[in-house]
Amino acid sequence: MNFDFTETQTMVRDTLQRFLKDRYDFESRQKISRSEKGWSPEIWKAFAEELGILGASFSEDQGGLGGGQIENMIVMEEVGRSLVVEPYLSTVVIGGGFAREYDRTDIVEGIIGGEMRIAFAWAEPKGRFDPDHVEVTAKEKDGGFVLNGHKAVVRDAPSATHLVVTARTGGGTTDAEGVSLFLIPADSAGVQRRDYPLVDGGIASEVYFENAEVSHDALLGEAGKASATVRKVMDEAVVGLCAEAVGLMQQMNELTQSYTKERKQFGVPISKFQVLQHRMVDMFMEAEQALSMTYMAVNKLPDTASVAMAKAKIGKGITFVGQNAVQLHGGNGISDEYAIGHYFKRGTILEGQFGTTDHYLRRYERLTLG
Amino acid sequence: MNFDFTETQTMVRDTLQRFLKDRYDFESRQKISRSEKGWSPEIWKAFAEELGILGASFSEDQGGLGGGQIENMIVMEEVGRSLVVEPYLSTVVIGGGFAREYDRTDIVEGIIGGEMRIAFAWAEPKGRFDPDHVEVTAKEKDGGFVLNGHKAVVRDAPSATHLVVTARTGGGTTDAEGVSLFLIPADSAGVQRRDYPLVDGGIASEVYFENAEVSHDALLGEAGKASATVRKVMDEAVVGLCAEAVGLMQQMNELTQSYTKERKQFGVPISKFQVLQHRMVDMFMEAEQALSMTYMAVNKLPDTASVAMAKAKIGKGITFVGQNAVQLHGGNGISDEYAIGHYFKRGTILEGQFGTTDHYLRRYERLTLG
Amino acid sequence: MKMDLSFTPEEEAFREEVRSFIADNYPAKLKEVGGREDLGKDDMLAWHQILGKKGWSVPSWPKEYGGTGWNPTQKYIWNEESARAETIPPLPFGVSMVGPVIYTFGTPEQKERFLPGIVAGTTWWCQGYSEPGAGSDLASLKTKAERVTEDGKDYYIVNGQKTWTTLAQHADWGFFLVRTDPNAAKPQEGISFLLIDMKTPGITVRPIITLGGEHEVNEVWLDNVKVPAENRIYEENKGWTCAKFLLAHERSGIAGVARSKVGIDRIKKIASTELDEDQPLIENPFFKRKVAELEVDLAALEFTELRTLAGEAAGKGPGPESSLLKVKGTEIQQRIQELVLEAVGHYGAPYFRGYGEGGNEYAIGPDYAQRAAPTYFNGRKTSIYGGSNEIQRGIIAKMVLGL
Amino acid sequence: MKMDLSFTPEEEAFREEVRSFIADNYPAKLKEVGGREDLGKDDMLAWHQILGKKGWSVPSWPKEYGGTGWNPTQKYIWNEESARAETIPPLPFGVSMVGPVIYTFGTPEQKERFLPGIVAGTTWWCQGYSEPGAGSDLASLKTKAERVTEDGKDYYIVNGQKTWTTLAQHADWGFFLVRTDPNAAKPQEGISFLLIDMKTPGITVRPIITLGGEHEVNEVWLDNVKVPAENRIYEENKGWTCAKFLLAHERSGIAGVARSKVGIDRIKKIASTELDEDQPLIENPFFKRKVAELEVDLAALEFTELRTLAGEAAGKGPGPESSLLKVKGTEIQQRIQELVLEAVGHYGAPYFRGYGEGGNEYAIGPDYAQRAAPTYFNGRKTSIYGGSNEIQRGIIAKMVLGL
Repeated sequence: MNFDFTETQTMVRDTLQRFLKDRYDFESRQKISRSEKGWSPEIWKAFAEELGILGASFSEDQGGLGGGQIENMIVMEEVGRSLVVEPYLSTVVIGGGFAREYDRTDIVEGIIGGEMRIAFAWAEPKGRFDPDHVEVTAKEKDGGFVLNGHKAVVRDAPSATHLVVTARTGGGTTDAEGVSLFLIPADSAGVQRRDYPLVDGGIASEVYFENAEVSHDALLGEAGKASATVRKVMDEAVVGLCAEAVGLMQQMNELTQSYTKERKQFGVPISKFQVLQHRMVDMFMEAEQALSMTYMAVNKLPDTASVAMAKAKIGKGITFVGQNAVQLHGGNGISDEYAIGHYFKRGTILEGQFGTTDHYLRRYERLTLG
Repeated sequence: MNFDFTETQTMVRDTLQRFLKDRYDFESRQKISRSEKGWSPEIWKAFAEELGILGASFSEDQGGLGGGQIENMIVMEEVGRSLVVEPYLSTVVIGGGFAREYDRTDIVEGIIGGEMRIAFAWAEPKGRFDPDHVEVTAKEKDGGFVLNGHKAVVRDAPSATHLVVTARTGGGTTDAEGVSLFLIPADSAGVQRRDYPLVDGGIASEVYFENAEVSHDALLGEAGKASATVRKVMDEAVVGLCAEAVGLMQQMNELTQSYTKERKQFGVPISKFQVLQHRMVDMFMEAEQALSMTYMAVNKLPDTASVAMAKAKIGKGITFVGQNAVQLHGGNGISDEYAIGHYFKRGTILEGQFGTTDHYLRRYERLTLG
Repeated sequence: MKMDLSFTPEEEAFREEVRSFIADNYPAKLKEVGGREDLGKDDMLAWHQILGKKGWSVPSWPKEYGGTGWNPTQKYIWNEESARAETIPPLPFGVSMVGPVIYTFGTPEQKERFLPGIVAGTTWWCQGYSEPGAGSDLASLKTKAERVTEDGKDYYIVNGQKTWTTLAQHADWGFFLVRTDPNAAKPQEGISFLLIDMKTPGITVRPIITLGGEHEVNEVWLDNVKVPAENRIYEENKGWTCAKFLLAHERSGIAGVARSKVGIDRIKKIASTELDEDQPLIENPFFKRKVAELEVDLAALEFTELRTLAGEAAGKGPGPESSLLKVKGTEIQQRIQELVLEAVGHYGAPYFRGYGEGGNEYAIGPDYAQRAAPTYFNGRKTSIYGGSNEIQRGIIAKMVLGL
Repeated sequence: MKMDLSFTPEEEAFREEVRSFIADNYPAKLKEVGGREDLGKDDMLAWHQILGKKGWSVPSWPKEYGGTGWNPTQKYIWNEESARAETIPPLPFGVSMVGPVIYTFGTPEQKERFLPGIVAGTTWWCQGYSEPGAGSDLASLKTKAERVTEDGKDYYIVNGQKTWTTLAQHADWGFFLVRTDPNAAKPQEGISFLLIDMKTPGITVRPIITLGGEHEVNEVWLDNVKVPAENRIYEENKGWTCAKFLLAHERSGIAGVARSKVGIDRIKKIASTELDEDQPLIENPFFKRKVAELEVDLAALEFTELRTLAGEAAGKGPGPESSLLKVKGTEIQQRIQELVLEAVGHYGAPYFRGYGEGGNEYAIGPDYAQRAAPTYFNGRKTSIYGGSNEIQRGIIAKMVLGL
């Protein structure tokens, strides 16, 4: 049993931390997030070229640095710590995950080079957190497929060059059987996007398919058989979110500890008030446990019960940490000027991404308690 | 809308408080609870004769003082505050409740006089909190009934002169239809008791019916139709428990506040530590809300949803108050010598009496949220 | 009189009267907008002005100043019906804050000058209490007021900065705590309570944008602001008396019970529409449990408030017990906001900028989802403002439990 | 080396070895009793003595004093297998408390004299720390030891009272914190760490009965107890160094993860037997949810402990971070006890006095219900003893967060 990082892993982390410290402080992040695009092509280019981190999680066979999910975890923790809005999760963890599953070196190359950015269109207005709830249809036509339907809140779609889309080629609305997966250029004919910002600083789109004709090559894997792979890659994405949450929680704790040491009321720093001290201890303990759960989940992949446990624990923890970080910042906690509120907002949305705490507890229960 | 007590009600409370202060301090209570009987006939006699409180909740028609459930609430709050082990709930609230429902002035008279003490045998080993789960059978024979079966943890049975027993005269194990109610002398032939003390200082019995023959007069109301009445009287009992919980919580809070003001650590009374202060504030708020819920429930009787709400809120509250009262007493909190632990134990058992917090929340949900 | 928590026929009739009045008179325009954010100043005052004409704008005030003379039950019914109709309540800064200070501590001239505008809803007030360095520790405030005499008239020259000043961007007048004696023995001494015309030169109001994206609060800078001494309420250097009075006053409705009831009903409606595993979300036992627990806790709060009101009616002034109402009330409001956000699922994430200028063209997802996240974010303020919940617990510890 | 939280084949083989050893050697008699309460002194030492012979009684000690030299993973496996088999663990007072103090601070003579009895499980130790006035504030202890010389030999004459002394009724020896310099500048200075033979005249042990009805803790009165000065560990007046070391030491297993896993399994078994609305209780979604939440929280604790152990193996000493393990570990244990009590329903209430003398003739209700309430009651101690959870949070606040 071993918790250590390899030298390469440590290097990835250190390099990325240094980079983000220099080029992605809170002000810069706000500027990027509030820019018209809502993300920074320069930063993404730097990820690809200066840092080379986009390849950290791919095998050497596929042109990567020989890493895997631990590398994704390391990057995602920094994504959280610096509130990075660029689409690492969507492109590398999820897009790259599908590329790995379907052994598509061409996609991996595109990702590593930075020229391919992917958004994962799975959720639907009535499906909530069930990836098998797929009403978007893909009908075979002339050797290709025609897609119709509506995908909800597709994170990072506005910056994506390609979409990975779940669509139904058979079966009933919520059947696992019949779910197919397509990789299509974001600008394909018949694909309409409505882009918008998210409350957590990210960007997303509603994506509408209106007789969107795609070639047979767009199909990933076998038609109708994508459900298990989708769940597997989603689990990897959830571990990425857990790591992001760790970064968020640690940073919220640091910000809160510094703030309370500075802020004086009644003649003393408010960090001297025992009630606030114990609150910060509870926040610290949540962050520690979140880190432990992330280590557990990443190591036990593809064990889906461990992922469910981790997401449930971390979802609860980040809500606690976020709410109390804001509370301890007083009025400044709800001011748009202070970083803390933006961490809180990202943490809030993260808690519900791919499924709420309740959703993952139920999932865990079904998997292990019958 | 009016929260005031009548003069008579205030008198009942004041008299009882004075009496318990004089004759039922913690030492005396422990002596009584640990005596061979486990209760005090002298105290019961004083309740009946000196204080006359056993009649406070009965109408004047039935020989009482003209009161009702508010009087029961007032008495039960003092029962809680002084950890009274005598069977007011079993005899007056429950036994008296059935007497009221079935208009049995003879029972009321027996209760008021102090010579009749009643235990309510409803629970069964496999029935948990469902009063309609009745496996004890009552078969008609020679114009009377023959009872067979086993009732679990019948509180106050060792001190009872009579038992009120649910038994099935028809229907399946958990049907409401077919539940009948009998009032029988505790020493009836064929009724075996195994008496034992309870962890909260009370007493109870396992009651076994082995071809216990009872006369037709023993039947309360109509055969097979008792379910609704049982639930109604149980709700009244639950309100009584809520009031008892209020007394327990208020007393635990007082004991804890005094203790922390006296107890010094690090050179100051521990009541000066902010974390403990806020804990005691939360305990105080639970007690206040418990009182409010008890007022609500008693006033809205027979509204069973209100009773369920009250029991749920109070069950959670008393657990919080009890656990923290012990915690703040430190080692002394778990010492048998200190009163606080005995309040905690009574509160713990009370939380599960007639149904846990979870049970009553589910009940509330079914009644109001479908 | 016997304990009886039901309503009398007279009280039920009163409820009918209130309900009809609201139904008949609440401005149609206000019904159509979702949040206060989309309203202009006139819109926000419209209902207050209607109530002013009816004589119902300041129910808790003494009758001589325009109060209704309602008993606690009537006020409770009024709150409940107002919440049920989702009316925009009159702004508290005049009605619940400075008004009672003026009629309690003001001179006859001050009462005559300021109270009618509050009753009628024609003067917009704001509160100049918090400062960047003085939040929970309000008594450490630094804004100073120096007394000068000019042409035989006394003035205060006020300099300093206030913050978290709610809706100051619309305010006609503000009530400010300022330090008039920097050498006082204790920080609470040497503070005075001033009414300041917000159009006075030297006042700058700068927006603070909050987490939900709203401009609701402001910084207020005071640069040599000249305030006639006659605008001081109560004695010089005794303003803390007014401040304490204000903090303890007007607890009726502080718990927000009636509005929280409406909030829970809203959750139930949303959760009957939203699907979870192809069932209405409300059928998810854990979601249902959260709703049930909210209802239970709200009932506990409601009857605690009713007990407090009954105590007030019986002559017990609003005491530190009311801190309980603030703490539990805000906790419940925040849980409701959190549960709405949970209910709306994915559509909680899109940032909807509102229908006004710079807003999105049209909303994303269901209507009820649009403001779920901003409301939750912004709602964190309720446990911070008005004496944080930690401060409230401190008050109970000290004033009620004597710890 | 890459992060890898799975077990190596060697580690799996070790697990097999441990499991077989326990299965083959754990005394049959001990398997049959439910709780420690029903065991005599010899019974409680039996397994310790078997482990002593095997060389496994003090896994965390340095090898030279009898330790096993196991790495953290092996210790983890050992704890897990011991818990799975529900063995009675060696008493901590010798193994985890005074032993490490002696081998760290003791003289060669002291090591030789005292360590073998701990390893072999032949000496029963107790801990004389707390006093009636010194609980969380241990440094305020008053028991005093005056140094005297008699016949050329140095002694301490000890007077005072200790309390909450666990299982002192069986103890051969005790380790005591006593005040040797009443005039020291700080309360922590002037304290010495003494080993005292519990048969010395002047020692009186009086039972304290706890909420579950158990006699587990005691008051220990010391009346002119004469202790040879050679029984003092480390320097005079420097006993606080030993006390601090002891508090921070031996965190392996403090979280109680392995035993809590067994506890949760027990809950599942009980809840599969108990009926609720004619279904197994475990089918009640809310009960199931509580079990799931316990499992989630326990996993978080387990991997936090493993991280801590890995840090220790990498040379980081057991630090204040381990306060987290104590806090979360005890919270989980208490929740398990609470959930068992909830599960057993009505049969949690009967007071079962045990099978021994004065016990009931036979048990009431199912076997698993008998000790549910006493265990829960008694379990409240875990968040109080050994530095209350409030004290632990204070340690983290100060030592880890630097607040």
